[in-house]
Amino acid sequence: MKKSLFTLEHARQLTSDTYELVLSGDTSAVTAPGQFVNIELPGKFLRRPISICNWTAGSLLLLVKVVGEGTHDLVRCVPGTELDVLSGLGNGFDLSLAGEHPILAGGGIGIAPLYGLAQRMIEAGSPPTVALGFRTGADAFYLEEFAALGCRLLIATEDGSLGVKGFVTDSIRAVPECDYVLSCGPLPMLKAVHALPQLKGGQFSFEARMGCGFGACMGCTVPTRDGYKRVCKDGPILYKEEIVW
Amino acid sequence: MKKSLFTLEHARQLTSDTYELVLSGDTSAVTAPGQFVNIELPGKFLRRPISICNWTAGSLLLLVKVVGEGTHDLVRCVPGTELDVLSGLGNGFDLSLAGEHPILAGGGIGIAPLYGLAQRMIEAGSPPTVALGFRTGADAFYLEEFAALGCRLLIATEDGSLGVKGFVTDSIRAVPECDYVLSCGPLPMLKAVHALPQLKGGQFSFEARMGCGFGACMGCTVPTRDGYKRVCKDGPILYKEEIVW
Amino acid sequence: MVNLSVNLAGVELKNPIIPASGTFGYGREYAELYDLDILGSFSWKGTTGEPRLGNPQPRIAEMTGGMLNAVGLQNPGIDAVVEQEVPNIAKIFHGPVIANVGGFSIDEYAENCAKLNDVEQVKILEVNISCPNVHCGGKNFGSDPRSAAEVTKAVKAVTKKPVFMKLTPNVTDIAEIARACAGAGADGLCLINTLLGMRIDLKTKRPLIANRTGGVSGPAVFPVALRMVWDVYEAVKLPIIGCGGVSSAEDAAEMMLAGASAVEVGAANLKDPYACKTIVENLPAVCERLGVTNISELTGGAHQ
Amino acid sequence: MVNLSVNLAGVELKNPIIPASGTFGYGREYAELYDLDILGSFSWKGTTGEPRLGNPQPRIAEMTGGMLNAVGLQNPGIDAVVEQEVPNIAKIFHGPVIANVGGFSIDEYAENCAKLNDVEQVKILEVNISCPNVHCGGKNFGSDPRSAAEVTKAVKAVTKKPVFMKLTPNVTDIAEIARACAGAGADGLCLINTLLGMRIDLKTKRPLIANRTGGVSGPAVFPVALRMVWDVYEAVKLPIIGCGGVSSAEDAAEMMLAGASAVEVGAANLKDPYACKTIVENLPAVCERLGVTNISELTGGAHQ
Ligand SMILES: Cc1cc2nc3c(=O)[nH]c(=O)nc-3n(C[C@H](O)[C@H](O)[C@H](O)COP(=O)(O)OP(=O)(O)OC[C@H]3O[C@@H](n4cnc5c(N)ncnc54)[C@H](O)[C@@H]3O)c2cc1C
Ligand SMILES: Cc1cc2nc3c(=O)[nH]c(=O)nc-3n(C[C@H](O)[C@H](O)[C@H](O)COP(=O)(O)OP(=O)(O)OC[C@H]3O[C@@H](n4cnc5c(N)ncnc54)[C@H](O)[C@@H]3O)c2cc1C
Ligand SMILES: Cc1cc2nc3c(=O)[nH]c(=O)nc-3n(C[C@H](O)[C@H](O)[C@H](O)COP(=O)(O)O)c2cc1C
Ligand SMILES: Cc1cc2nc3c(=O)[nH]c(=O)nc-3n(C[C@H](O)[C@H](O)[C@H](O)COP(=O)(O)O)c2cc1C
Ligand code: FES
Ligand code: FES
Repeated sequence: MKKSLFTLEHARQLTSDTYELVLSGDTSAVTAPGQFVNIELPGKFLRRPISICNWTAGSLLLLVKVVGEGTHDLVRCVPGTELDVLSGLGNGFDLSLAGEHPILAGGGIGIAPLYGLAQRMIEAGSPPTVALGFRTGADAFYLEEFAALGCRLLIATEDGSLGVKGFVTDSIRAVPECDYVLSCGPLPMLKAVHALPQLKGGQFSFEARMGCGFGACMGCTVPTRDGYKRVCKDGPILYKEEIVW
Repeated sequence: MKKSLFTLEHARQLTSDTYELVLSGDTSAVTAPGQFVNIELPGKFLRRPISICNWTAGSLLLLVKVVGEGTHDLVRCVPGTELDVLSGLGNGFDLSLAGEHPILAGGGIGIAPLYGLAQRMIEAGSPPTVALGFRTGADAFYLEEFAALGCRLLIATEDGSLGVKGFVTDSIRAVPECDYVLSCGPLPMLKAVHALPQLKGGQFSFEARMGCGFGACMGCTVPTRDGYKRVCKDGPILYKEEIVW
Repeated sequence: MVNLSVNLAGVELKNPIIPASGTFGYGREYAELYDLDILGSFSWKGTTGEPRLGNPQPRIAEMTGGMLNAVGLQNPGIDAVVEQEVPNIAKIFHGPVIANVGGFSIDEYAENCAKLNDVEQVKILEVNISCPNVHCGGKNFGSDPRSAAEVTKAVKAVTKKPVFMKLTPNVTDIAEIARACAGAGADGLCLINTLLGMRIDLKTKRPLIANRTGGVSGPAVFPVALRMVWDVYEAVKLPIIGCGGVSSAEDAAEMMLAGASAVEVGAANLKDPYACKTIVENLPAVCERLGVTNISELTGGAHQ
Repeated sequence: MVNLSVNLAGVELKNPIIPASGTFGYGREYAELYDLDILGSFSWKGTTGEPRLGNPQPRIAEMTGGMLNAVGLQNPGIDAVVEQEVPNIAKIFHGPVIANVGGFSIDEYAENCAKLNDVEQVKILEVNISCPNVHCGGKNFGSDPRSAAEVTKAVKAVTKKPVFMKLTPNVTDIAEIARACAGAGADGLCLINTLLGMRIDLKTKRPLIANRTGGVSGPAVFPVALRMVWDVYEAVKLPIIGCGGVSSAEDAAEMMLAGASAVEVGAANLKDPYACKTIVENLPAVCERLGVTNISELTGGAHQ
């Protein structure tokens, strides 16, 4: 973990409520896709946890969905704004466990950490299948970016306005050879993905309201088969075997 | 009183701790020199009261001395910053009472409202004598601006490094024909000026910690010979006769 | 169309938003800014039997998320209010007025309230029992269930208007005080008054507020106020006016879900003189988001 | 050169800054960030007899100027702490440790404290009496002078280490509780624990925190904490650890002027993991501005 100032370089609106932010700063603490940053915002006491969508030596890519005041303020920062950021938080995905037929399964804003993950899996020589789910076509984003990575891309929307009609789980069922999932999205989606019988294993990224984000306050702990774990420090990625719903 | 957004146009450092700010916005609520504005600052619950140094149809001139976090933040705003301002607060000086030999007496940051006052008295055909006091020469500011108005200017510094050595009261004593004072400055100065035997009358601008700044909370009231008065609404200018120390 | 009207012990308010006592004077300053008739009601400055000059300066201090005040109940006294302010209120506000009444003895509370019997506009008495009891070593009436009940009874004996007891949060068990007031005949409760706090001036190394302590209000107290409204809602079956830190229509809705039938807005008016107006204007949209067509459905909606 | 050292009931701290219980775990996370030996002490996470899983999610909510938590005393239990955490603390911190101890009965408090008798590093016991008494309808020990005194007495009987009772602010008269603890032999007091608060989630219309209520901490509680430190300083002649909303060296100085001999920093660590380090670094300059060469001169400096 590192506490340092990042500078907002640019913000781009992707959908009615979702934005892409590029920040520049010291990313040396970031070690794995699936980690997150915790961002201080003026006038807010608690920091806001946001997944690292992707990163380079000097920059961070974030995708942010506006749900309340904090995210509202964040996406409206003007280029040049300095942000106090704790970077490199959480365990991140473990690529080495993904096997030969991994699938990345993301729903809504949960697709964010899967982007950097996909890129690194491709670089590591094991390109994943990527299944993305949205409520409707107008909510979809980052399809071109994922496609440009060169992954097999499966899109599902609840209303069928884009890709197949249905849920991410329907996409996954259509590729029964995929037996290991790396997933991030809303809780009902994670739960449905977790229950798919074709999966031998998987890694699931969880959310929790956080006091600190670096393991000190026990604000975020959840029960697992291996005892209580801190979503912020022992997670946000939990493993299929250990998850209790 | 008017609540509206002002835009910071420029900030200029005058001394080690004192700044000149120019704001643009709707000044229609400003009716007299000696009135003040109450400025909202991000992260601060209470607004910060600042005297109107001068104003035009579309702009406000403020002089701000950094004493705490609020004033620190205010002078560091970048041009373009929008500020939520209550403008045209307080009674202001009454020029019509100043007689033939008025003197304006200001100490430190208290000289701010005297500038717009001097200009308006000159425009009204009764140029005042202006006596300004500072701790030391390095603290002095706005001398050229006052001089450019064309007033008789008397400067005193406590250490004699600029003008006469001594206090504003010493300057005033040196012009015994001045029998009416309009004054703003630290409390001990106001008290000393108030006690000068040569004065037939005068107006004194007071400070108080304010809850609202527009007369609603009774946070700022002080005793006067005419009962308790609200510094923010019935003041900040109190008259020689009514003041109790 | 959302119906914003609420009912407080038989008194109909066109909406639940009420400027809190001490932050709205007797309405004069705000009437210069907007039409007060958009408000559900307003609670006038705490009024005592004798005129009071209040505490010495400074009376105000700042803190993160709020402020401290030690105004000390400065007010012109009940007779002057009836003679000078009430006729002016008639000109600027035509809805039901809440009369906030202070006192330093049980008799004073009763006398002050009795003097309002013939004041038509005053539809609700709000009895501030955060005042020190001069006959009891200066202990606040509101910090002891017995004296809270005594004040309630004394006031009820002299008035036919609904009596809302305004509770202090500086107690171990607010529900106990609420029950005592209910048992003594209160028609409703208003909570909370300010939390007791203090700041020290690092420049003088002395308490910043001349009175030493001051009352904390503003957003910083909102969760404490909300919790107390919840507890009191569970404890008694009286209408509650929720107060403490409310600054937005969302806050007002949260307060109502906790159990408030109406909501007072205090310190927020001082920071933004249009706060109550803005809240009233935003309430319909918040109700729509929450899926209610009658705002009164929100009251207590978060219980069970 | 400013002398920052302070003395807490005979225990010398190199400076008055102490991370508060529950915001610093057992030191592990912060030891990765900075050398803990710059701290005066640290108060470890509230430790109970049995391991505790704590409350369901969510446990955290935000508010203006602070936060609410309902962690529910999640901790591995006193035995595991002695076996696993104490040896690790030996590696990362070499100053005096404050052991924060919780309990749900008087016996449990005493047993837990007794188990620390042979733990050399623990120089002070900080007994958190904001816990519900399971034998007494869940009423907090700290909200009643008698049970506060009983816990004090029981703990004092089993330990030679200085005992600091950590008081809850959710009481009518904190000085009364302080006097009860002092009378029962407490060596010092720590205040305040969190204020009881609550938030409601407008999306679900249910309490945001699964436990319904949570403890309010952060800058929003600072003036309340300061006032209570002042009151307790006037009421008893024991050293006080001031706690509540401290976020800067200036806040720490203000707390000491109100009567604190040392200062705990809680929620500020969560927002800024380097908060305590920064405060320690800024203390000398603040002391110089205040004109003191021994920081301990600040203690109680604002009283007459
Ligand atoms: C590990 C992790 C990774 C995340 N990654 C992303 C991401 O890449 N992009 C994105 O848009 N969002 C992400 N989120 C969710 C994001 O943190 C919340 O949407 C955000 O905190 C909401 O703040 P707000 O002020 O807008 O909303 P408010 O509801 O006003 O926030 C109030 C409080 O609740 C907390 N909170 C509200 N919703 C959540 C939530 N879902 N999870 C955790 N805390 C919450 C806030 O942090 C704040 O403390 C992530 C959350 C976690 C835990
Ligand atoms: C009518 C009036 C006119 C003023 N005109 C000017 C001016 O033209 N230029 C200028 O530099 N200053 C002026 N001041 C003083 C200015 O308001 C304070 O210096 C400023 O509020 C300090 O804020 P802070 O956050 O920097 O200090 P802090 O000490 O951190 O402020 C804490 C709180 O105390 C209040 N406060 C602190 N000092 C004062 C003070 N002297 N008067 C009133 N409230 C205070 C603040 O407003 C805030 O609420 C004026 C004050 C008044 C009442
Ligand atoms: C400046 C000021 C003066 C107040 N005067 C009174 C009063 O006279 N009577 C009263 O019952 N409450 C008084 N209060 C308390 C408020 O009515 C309200 O209960 C409290 O401030 C909490 O609400 P808030 O957080 O919205 O301000 C006063 C509050 C402030 C800030
Ligand atoms: C997340 C969290 C957990 C806490 N856990 C404990 C605890 O276990 N024992 C205890 O005595 N106090 C606990 N506290 C209270 C703090 O030690 C402190 O008394 C309180 O938060 C006020 O200080 P602050 O405003 O600086 O946070 C906890 C506070 C927080 C925020
Ligand atoms: S948020 Fe503090 S431990 Fe996870
Ligand atoms: S500051 Fe509120 S009445 Fe003057």
